[in-house]
Amino acid sequence: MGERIAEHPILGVLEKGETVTFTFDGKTVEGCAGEPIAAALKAAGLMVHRYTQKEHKPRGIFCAIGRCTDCVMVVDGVPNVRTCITPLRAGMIVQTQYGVSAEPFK
Amino acid sequence: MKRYDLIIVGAGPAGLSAAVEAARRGLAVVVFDENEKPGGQLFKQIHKFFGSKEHRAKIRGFNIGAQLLDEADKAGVEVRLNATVIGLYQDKEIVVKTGEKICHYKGDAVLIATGAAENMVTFPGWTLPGVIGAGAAQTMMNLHGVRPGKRVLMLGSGNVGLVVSFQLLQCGCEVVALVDAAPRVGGYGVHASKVARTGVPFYLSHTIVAAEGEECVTGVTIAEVDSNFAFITGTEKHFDVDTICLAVGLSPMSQLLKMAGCQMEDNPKRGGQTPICDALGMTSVAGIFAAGDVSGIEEASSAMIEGRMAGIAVAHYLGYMDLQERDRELSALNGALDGLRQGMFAPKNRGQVIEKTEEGIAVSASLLKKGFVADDEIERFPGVTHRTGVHPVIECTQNIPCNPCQDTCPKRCISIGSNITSLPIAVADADCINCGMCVASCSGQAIFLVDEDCGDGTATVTIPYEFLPLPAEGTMGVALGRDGKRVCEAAVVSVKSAKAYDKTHLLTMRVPKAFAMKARFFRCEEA
Amino acid sequence: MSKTAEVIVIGGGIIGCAVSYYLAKKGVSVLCLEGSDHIGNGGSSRNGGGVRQSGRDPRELPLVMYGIRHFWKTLSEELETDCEYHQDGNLRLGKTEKHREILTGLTERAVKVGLDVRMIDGDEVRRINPYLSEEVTCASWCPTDGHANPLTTTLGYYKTARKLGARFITGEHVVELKKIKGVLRKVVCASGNVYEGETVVLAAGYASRKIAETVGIDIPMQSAMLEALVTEAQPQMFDQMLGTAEADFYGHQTKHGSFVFGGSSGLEDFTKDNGTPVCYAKTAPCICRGIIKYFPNLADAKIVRTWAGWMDKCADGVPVLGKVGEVPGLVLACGFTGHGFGIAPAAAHQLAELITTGRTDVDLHDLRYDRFHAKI
Amino acid sequence: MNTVNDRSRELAPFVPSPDDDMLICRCEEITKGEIRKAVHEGMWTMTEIRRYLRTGMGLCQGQTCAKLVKAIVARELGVSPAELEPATSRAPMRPIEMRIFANEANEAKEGQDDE
Repeated sequence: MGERIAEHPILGVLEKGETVTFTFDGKTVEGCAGEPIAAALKAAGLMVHRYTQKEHKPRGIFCAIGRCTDCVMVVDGVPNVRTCITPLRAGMIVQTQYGVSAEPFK
Repeated sequence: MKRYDLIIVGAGPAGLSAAVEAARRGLAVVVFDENEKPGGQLFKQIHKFFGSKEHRAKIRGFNIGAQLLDEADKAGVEVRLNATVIGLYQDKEIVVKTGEKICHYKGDAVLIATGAAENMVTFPGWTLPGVIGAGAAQTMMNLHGVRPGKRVLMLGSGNVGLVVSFQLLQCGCEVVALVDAAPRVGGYGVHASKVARTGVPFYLSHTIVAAEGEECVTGVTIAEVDSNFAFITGTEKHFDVDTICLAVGLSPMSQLLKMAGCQMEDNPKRGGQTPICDALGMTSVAGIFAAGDVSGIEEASSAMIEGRMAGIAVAHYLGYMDLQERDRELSALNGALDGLRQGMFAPKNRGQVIEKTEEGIAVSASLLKKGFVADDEIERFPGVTHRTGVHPVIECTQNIPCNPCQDTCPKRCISIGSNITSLPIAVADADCINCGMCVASCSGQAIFLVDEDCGDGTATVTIPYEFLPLPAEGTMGVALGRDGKRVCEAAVVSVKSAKAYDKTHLLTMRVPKAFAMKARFFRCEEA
Repeated sequence: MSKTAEVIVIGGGIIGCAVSYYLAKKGVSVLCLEGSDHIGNGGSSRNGGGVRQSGRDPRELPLVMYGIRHFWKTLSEELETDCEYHQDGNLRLGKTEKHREILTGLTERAVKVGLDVRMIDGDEVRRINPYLSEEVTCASWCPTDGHANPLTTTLGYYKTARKLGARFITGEHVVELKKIKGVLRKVVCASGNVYEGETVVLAAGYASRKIAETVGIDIPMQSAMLEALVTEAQPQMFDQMLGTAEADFYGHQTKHGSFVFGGSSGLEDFTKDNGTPVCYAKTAPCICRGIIKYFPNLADAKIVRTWAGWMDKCADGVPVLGKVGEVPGLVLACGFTGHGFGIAPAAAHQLAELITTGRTDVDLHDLRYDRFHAKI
Repeated sequence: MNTVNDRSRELAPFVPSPDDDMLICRCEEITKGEIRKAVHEGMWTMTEIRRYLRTGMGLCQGQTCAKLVKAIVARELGVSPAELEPATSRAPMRPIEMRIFANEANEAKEGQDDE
């Protein structure tokens, strides 16, 4: 978790939830319970959240506050979940979204 | 249907301030906010605020947020979080999603304080993962404790771009360049200077040609633009970055007001689509009010006052306060708001080029072009004087509404006077006791304590320092100039931390005396 | 610019745009006046997109069947716009015995006019659309029905008409019609502008009533506000158009993947507005509950937008089309009662024929203005 | 207030631009060229552009692209962006699951958090 800020000069050590595991495209990833899924993925170095419907282009975090909806993924089988504002829970199944599903394009 | 005297949408600085004022007058007030945490953007603001005491100056944004929440709680305001307002319908009915259900509420008055949304700018590759809004960067690093990237290019030299650049540096990211298509730095010079002195290069009259990368950002090319914002060929510069951060302005998030049928106007001075309000903040729909960025983009400090005014206006509107009391209170707040709306960055001056300060001093050209005041320009400002012994050097060169330095000095070494935007003056006959309060309380980190001649050929310079790791006494390193370039070797002679300094450490470095007026930052590295 | 044309069309909705198109195609000079700032801003851009014959009154059935046969299949090509027309059938759903009676009656009457439509049971309904819940016990099934995109179709007619030389003026709110020597000639607008034509087509939805009044014509209709909503894009599920026996729920999946559904809260006739049609806080939740009953697995789909629109609800549920004897020069095209989209190409085409040749291919006699009588 | 707007007014001719393939509406993947072309086809208001192209009709409901689209349309029409009215704002302000939208809490009871 090299992207995590261990200690911040102003904010000190951030209180985070307990470390939990979830899966991203079948791989086990660690994150902190309660933080946005997107934060956990970012800390794990993941950039691409989805590929667009028409042009199949990669997208990731853009606004991080639930407005732009670019960071949506398939979470526990439900597509279009805004990962930047959806809290992480242990055991979540997070998948890259292709268009509107977790089914990669042919 | 559940009914409140006042329903407020948005628990940011404006919404919470309004809630406190209204609840203190006996109104039943509820505040809905879609976020998990209240405070709006305040909790992402880790710098000290500008203004004066009444504007909560020199307090860090997130601490102001905590203060407001505490006040709201004591006043009996109901703050509902994770409560997404779905719509504002006829008869001041709002529908709110909380958890797995929706609820309908009506307010005798409704205050919309939904704040702003970030503007965007397009360039090839702008949809690549790694291109993010400045707000996203703040959210990731300051709320979630995750670095937005390793190497970042910032586009936008307004206050957001400058402040977020500094925050990126504080959390350990490298900012490779600060770029703006405009020919001049848009934000406060002091914000720019604290970034520039760490060594971040400013590229004004430059913008992004393209972001590179297949799956995510791997690099970026910028180029100079002419006065028509057209690229000048041959001026391209390439940077290897993993993150491009966009800070190109804000727009009012006024959709709810539009949905409710309030008359709107596109007002460029207010940043976009805003409701047409009367002097009390009431929109064209009776009982619907607006305050804060949603009614015109300004600073959080103004939003707090606007919010308080709206709270008072609503209290009177609903008969909880008589007219005289309202007008008395509003007139005091108007004064405070007016104070904030003065100076070079006042809304009325937006888009204008100001060449001279109120005192008639030519504004630093280097500051506007490169983000720092050049060594040969600094001497003309009234805060920069030379004396024997330790004395404050106040490198505050623009008229901004801010005066904590004047209030904080126990020896009255610094004077601004009654006009809050005046440039601070180093008072000639006052005795500095080297307490450091001015250094720590300057929200712009523009005050240095300098002993120009220690008698042994060296000088000491005390700088504000908000980075980790904190160098220990005795650490050898280099002093950087205002331009962020290496000036000379430096040794840390003292590091002072105090509760009153509020996380701003005072780092004193010893440099050869020739560099007393040049060394303005310290970098721990092998000399 | 000139304020005269052979035909002045009042109303820039799909009827006005399509009439303008078919007239311009015949070389007639047309000037179309739209009261709002946007083309297609009324029911034309707010309806559910049904292109349907089944469930209709036999008086308008021949016209809509004519439209399906002659226009819809080639419309995208003709308008150089993707109208997203799908001809994959319409299921008009029933859950109760009462519904079955309504549907059976509609079906029998339609069959008499020659429409291919039949009653099917719940199992067959689910063979056609496996996502429908067990609550559905019967339906009428019309395989030649379908749906299209009302937004692009309306703007497609506008675009192509404009390209052929039809002139459109938006923000031009008509307040009065004026006869000159016994013949309708002038169209007076709130702006003070006066337009002149030999024929005036009045296709302004419910607003037509007030305009017609100025030449002593009263069209018995009222306005009612209907609401609809759209979901986020979903994986492809089905292509049919759906409706219900009591017409209180309708919708389809669009080419984009989103579902457009409309529905009734039962309060439509009594709604108020603030100058534009506005949603009621209680209607969308009601529509959602309706959808989930029919499609339980859409419960997780997110709604991204809701909207409202007025319909011009005619006293007997079918439009008023054609010339008016009392006012030479006036052609009425209003009162479509919430199902004007699917019939628009045929209605507009036939009115253009009527204006230019005095004849129509489809007999419009049952839809004329003077059909209204007291019940006893 | 409605403004009389003659749609047969001549615009400057459509000239292809090198950045016509720039994506503007991130959700619906609509390019600058498509928007510019639509203006020349007669779509002169933000509402018409949106209905014709789906700009701002995606998951984010135009929160990201509205200002960008407006600037492009204004430029094509030769007017200031401030003169163009933005498309209508519609509920819901954020996407909401149907099952939640359908689930209206009982209003009769005091203490609206109950179920």
